[in-house]
Amino acid sequence: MVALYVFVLACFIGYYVIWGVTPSLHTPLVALTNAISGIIIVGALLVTGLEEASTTAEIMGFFAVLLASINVFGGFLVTNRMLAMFKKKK
Amino acid sequence: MVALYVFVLACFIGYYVIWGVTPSLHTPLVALTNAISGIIIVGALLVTGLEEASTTAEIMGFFAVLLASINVFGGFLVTNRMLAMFKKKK
Amino acid sequence: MQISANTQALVYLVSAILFIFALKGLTHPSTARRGNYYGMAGMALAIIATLSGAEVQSYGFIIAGVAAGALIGAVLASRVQMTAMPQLVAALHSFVGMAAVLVAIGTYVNRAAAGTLNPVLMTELAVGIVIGAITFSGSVIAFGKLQGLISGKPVVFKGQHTLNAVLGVVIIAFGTHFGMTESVFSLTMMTLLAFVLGFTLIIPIGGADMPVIISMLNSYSGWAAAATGFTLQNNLLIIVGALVGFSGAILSFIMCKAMNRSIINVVFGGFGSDSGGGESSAAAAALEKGVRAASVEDAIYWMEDASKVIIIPGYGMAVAQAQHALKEFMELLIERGVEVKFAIHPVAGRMPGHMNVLLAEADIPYDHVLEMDEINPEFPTADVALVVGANDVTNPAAKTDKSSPIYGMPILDVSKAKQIYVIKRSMNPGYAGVDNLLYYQDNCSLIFGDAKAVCEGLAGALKGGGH
Amino acid sequence: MQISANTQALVYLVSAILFIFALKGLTHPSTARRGNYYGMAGMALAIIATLSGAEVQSYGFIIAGVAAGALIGAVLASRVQMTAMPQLVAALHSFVGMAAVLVAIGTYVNRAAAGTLNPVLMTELAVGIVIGAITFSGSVIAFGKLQGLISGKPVVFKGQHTLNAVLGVVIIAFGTHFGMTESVFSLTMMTLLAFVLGFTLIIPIGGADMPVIISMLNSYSGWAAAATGFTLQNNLLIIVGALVGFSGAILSFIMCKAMNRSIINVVFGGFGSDSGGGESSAAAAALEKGVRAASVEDAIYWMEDASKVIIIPGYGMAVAQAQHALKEFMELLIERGVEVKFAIHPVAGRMPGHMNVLLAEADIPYDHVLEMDEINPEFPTADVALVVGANDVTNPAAKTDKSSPIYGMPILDVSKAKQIYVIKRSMNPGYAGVDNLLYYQDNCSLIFGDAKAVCEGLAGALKGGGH
Ligand SMILES: NC(=O)c1ccc[n+]([C@@H]2O[C@H](COP(=O)([O-])OP(=O)(O)OC[C@H]3O[C@@H](n4cnc5c(N)ncnc54)[C@H](OP(=O)(O)O)[C@@H]3O)[C@@H](O)[C@H]2O)c1
Ligand SMILES: NC(=O)c1ccc[n+]([C@@H]2O[C@H](COP(=O)([O-])OP(=O)(O)OC[C@H]3O[C@@H](n4cnc5c(N)ncnc54)[C@H](OP(=O)(O)O)[C@@H]3O)[C@@H](O)[C@H]2O)c1
Repeated sequence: MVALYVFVLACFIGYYVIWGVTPSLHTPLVALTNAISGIIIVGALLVTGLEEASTTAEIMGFFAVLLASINVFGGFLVTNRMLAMFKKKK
Repeated sequence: MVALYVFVLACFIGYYVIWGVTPSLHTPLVALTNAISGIIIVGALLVTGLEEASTTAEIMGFFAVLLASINVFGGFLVTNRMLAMFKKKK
Repeated sequence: MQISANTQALVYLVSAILFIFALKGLTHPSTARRGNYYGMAGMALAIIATLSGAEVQSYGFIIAGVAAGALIGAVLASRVQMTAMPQLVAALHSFVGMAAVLVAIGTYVNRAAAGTLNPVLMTELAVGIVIGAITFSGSVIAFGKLQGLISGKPVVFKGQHTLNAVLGVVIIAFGTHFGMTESVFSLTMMTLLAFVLGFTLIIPIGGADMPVIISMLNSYSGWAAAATGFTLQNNLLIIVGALVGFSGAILSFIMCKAMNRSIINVVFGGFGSDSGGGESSAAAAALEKGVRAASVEDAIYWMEDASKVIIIPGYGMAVAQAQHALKEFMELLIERGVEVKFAIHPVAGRMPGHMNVLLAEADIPYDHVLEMDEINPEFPTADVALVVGANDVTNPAAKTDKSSPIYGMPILDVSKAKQIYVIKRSMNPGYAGVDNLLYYQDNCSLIFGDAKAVCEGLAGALKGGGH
Repeated sequence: MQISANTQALVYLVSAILFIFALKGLTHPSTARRGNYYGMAGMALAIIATLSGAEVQSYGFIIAGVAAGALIGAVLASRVQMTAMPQLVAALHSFVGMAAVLVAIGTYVNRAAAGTLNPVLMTELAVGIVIGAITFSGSVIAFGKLQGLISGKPVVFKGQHTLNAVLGVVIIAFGTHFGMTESVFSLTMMTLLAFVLGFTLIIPIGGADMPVIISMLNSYSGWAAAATGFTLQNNLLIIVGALVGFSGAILSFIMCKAMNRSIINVVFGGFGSDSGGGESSAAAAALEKGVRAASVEDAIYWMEDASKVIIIPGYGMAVAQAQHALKEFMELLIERGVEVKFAIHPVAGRMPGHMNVLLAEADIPYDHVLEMDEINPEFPTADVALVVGANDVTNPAAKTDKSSPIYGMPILDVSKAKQIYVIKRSMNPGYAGVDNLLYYQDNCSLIFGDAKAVCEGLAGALKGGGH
């Protein structure tokens, strides 16, 4: 039930925060959401790091960690690269 | 801890939703927030309605219910009265 | 019918969503009424869900309380004059504050009887009581000042900040003691002193600064509700509390920004007072100062054949209740083919959105009424700007005079209109107490008189005259 | 160092707040980089808090996974061409989808071993797996189409909607069976079929519609993360999932609105394909149609002494990589005292914000670059509008021709400029496949050629010529 509260409230925030993004940054927005959706790594760590995890689970977890890390690192770095290009008139 | 999550998320929503209110409706906004802050009535009902409540608690609860109800009814009705005045060109 | 705790939580969530949509409705006048209905629905759901829960078992006092409250609320809401809104709002805030105090103490009494107190709970209770009590007594003072029951003058006395600081420390000490020992004496002292603190905090503040204070108290009442939510572990109260808390905080911020003052300055400043009262010989004083006075006829001469007139209402229009006369005048101008627009400064009047409500009350369609940013580019194309009881919000000193107390405050670009007429009763300054440079411009003339009388005169001249 | 569950939840909350601020940073280019750093900080905190929690005890696979992922991610991010962003994004989406599937199945395996499965958990797992699997295979197809590995043509076959519906029903059936019986067979079938469904859903959609699809998949990947959050009772995942979910949904909505199409139409439409390729004799075809062709010199003649030039970049600029040449040309014009602005339509190019990134890449300051609503009122005052590889977004048919497929789509008011030059290679239509009425206006001329070559020509003429 509490999870539902958090979810609903987060949906409202998502609505407002995304509509607030300026259209000229929509491409960086896509890249940034890509990066932060790498938060699935938290789940991956929990699966992999469990002491009693079977080898199957560990291998699945390993690949999940790998894929999520690509997202995290790739996403933030490419966003940074893009944003660095946006400059004001000197 | 969960209450804290709800609180923090609600603060973000408050921030966005209030900044979104058009300045011409700032007076109705004050009246409406007055009305909805009457939500304290929920607490008042819980105090008053407790089966084992002592008479002291019941009397306190009664006044709390009374005051909160004034807010609720007064607030919504006066907001409605104000908003009814805002008309578009016919 | 009794519902489970889970169902109740679900209904509370729906109710919270409805409240959010209620506030979201105020994004535009066309959706605002629907928003208000969402709010009512949310409240109804919350009350029903609470009554249907397992905790509520006895209904006598509840029914009596709600019935009496509904009656009083309905009477207040239907009787109040639009110009008395600030007072009503202050009164309602005080009720929320008091209700929060009563709920917290009542919860303490119930929990003490049941033996389910704990330190965290008691701390939350103490916070709720203190915020609630300050909200209550502060709002009562604000009400008194606005209603004229107490002098609107800032009551400044030596050592007031020290007194408040000491009170604050003592309150915290009693609160902590209460949290550790459950001492009823400390609880009582803490509560009483919090009431006193609300009083000493607000009494030094001038009546004219009350709008900012009211918004601040609005914010407090929200935080008080949220604190109660933490105590009762009720997420709905927490959410609504945060919404209300932000509403008050943001409105205070907007007002302070539009006045170019800091909130600290408002709270500790002792600035401004309801001056009022006309000076003996307005026209003479004006002449002395090199300001030109004009008659109703002069103004009509320029306006009847104008292509665009912008009207700038201010606090004086509210005082004089001139909005209805203004509406008649507007319609007469429109009949003659003049384009008429209203320019609203964010802090014109004494309350955010004050002018909008009054103009709406007079049935002036909201698409004629423009906010500062929208209308400012239009002043250079206006033939006449008619200022009705506004002053500070038109003062070019805010842009040009670095030494002026209002320097930096955004203003309406009235000075750029071709011809300017200002309706006011005297050469007295406005709220900020500073001279208005606008009046010394070559193309500006003052029409001395009560705003309502002058507006009726303008309308009459257009009707009767038929030049 | 091991932290308590409470501390962990607190750190997760801070991390969620940082992510919200990260997205909020994108409100303006000046705060965007700081926002990105907030995002990084939030992610770092989340990872540290997770690793410090009681649940994580073995680190070998984790270190290996993160190290390999970091390396691959860094290489991808530093190597990718700005024009290949859509592909990169599609690839990254597929990773999130796959990770969600793996996490859900891994959780199932762990929980089954510990004997702590329950029906609610299994339902949540099933939802997470299905959304994740569709996201994965759909994104792989999108990647293939964008990268040119699979034909960009819409692959439409008879009965495809029936097939998808049947697949959906069967997946739900297996999922339900799994939830009730823990059958590993049903789990496997459900997962495999969800992969197939992602494939059959996306393969019929034309390459040019991929941007909308990618946003939709972005949204899915968010919901997959949120579903995982429900399974793991992790509020951080729920919050981030909702943020990402809304981001994708709102971007799809914006794109569909700017194209005046419904999302249903995009998903089921089989509309558009990457046409490309020049027609044999462009100029001849143009003449036949009554369109006038112009040379670089003609255009320079009008632009070199203009007071205001508005440049409208489109997909063709991206294809030709003409932004650097355009920047040089812009600077030469500015040196001559010409005011130059760029006009960006919300769906110019093939990705939201596509043009902005390319112009930024060429070091064109963002205060020269205006969105549609800001620039449209300025076209009547522009001496020359220079259209560089844009087409649909300038087509007046969207306003005038009710029968046009793009009727109702908001457009740039290019047709109101005094003089219009359009750079394109042929008389081929743009993405929407419709003729552009703009080209038949008296004040419009076409300069045929590759955008980059023409822009270099324009810059060269200004430099060398010195008329
Ligand atoms: N709106 C808010 O939320 C808010 C909150 C706090 C403070 N304030 C402050 O309030 C001020 C509002 O500016 P404003 O331009 O609306 O008002 P103002 O600057 O206070 O001026 C009001 C003017 O109306 C005239 N007036 C008063 N009664 C009148 C009557 N019966 N008939 C005709 N004229 C009359 C006064 O001159 P005479 O006395 O000569 O007639 C005065 O010049 C600002 O300084 C603002 O910072 C506003
Ligand atoms: N931005 C988004 O998010 C998005 C998403 C989905 C769909 N779309 C759609 O994409 C379209 C975008 O409009 P647009 O005006 O930017 O593009 P467009 O209408 O697709 O037109 C592109 C133009 O560029 C020309 N061109 C192509 N390559 C060129 C080159 N190398 N040199 C010079 N010219 C070249 C083409 O003509 P030639 O072939 O004759 O050269 C064509 O006229 C809209 O219809 C929109 O709905 C956009």
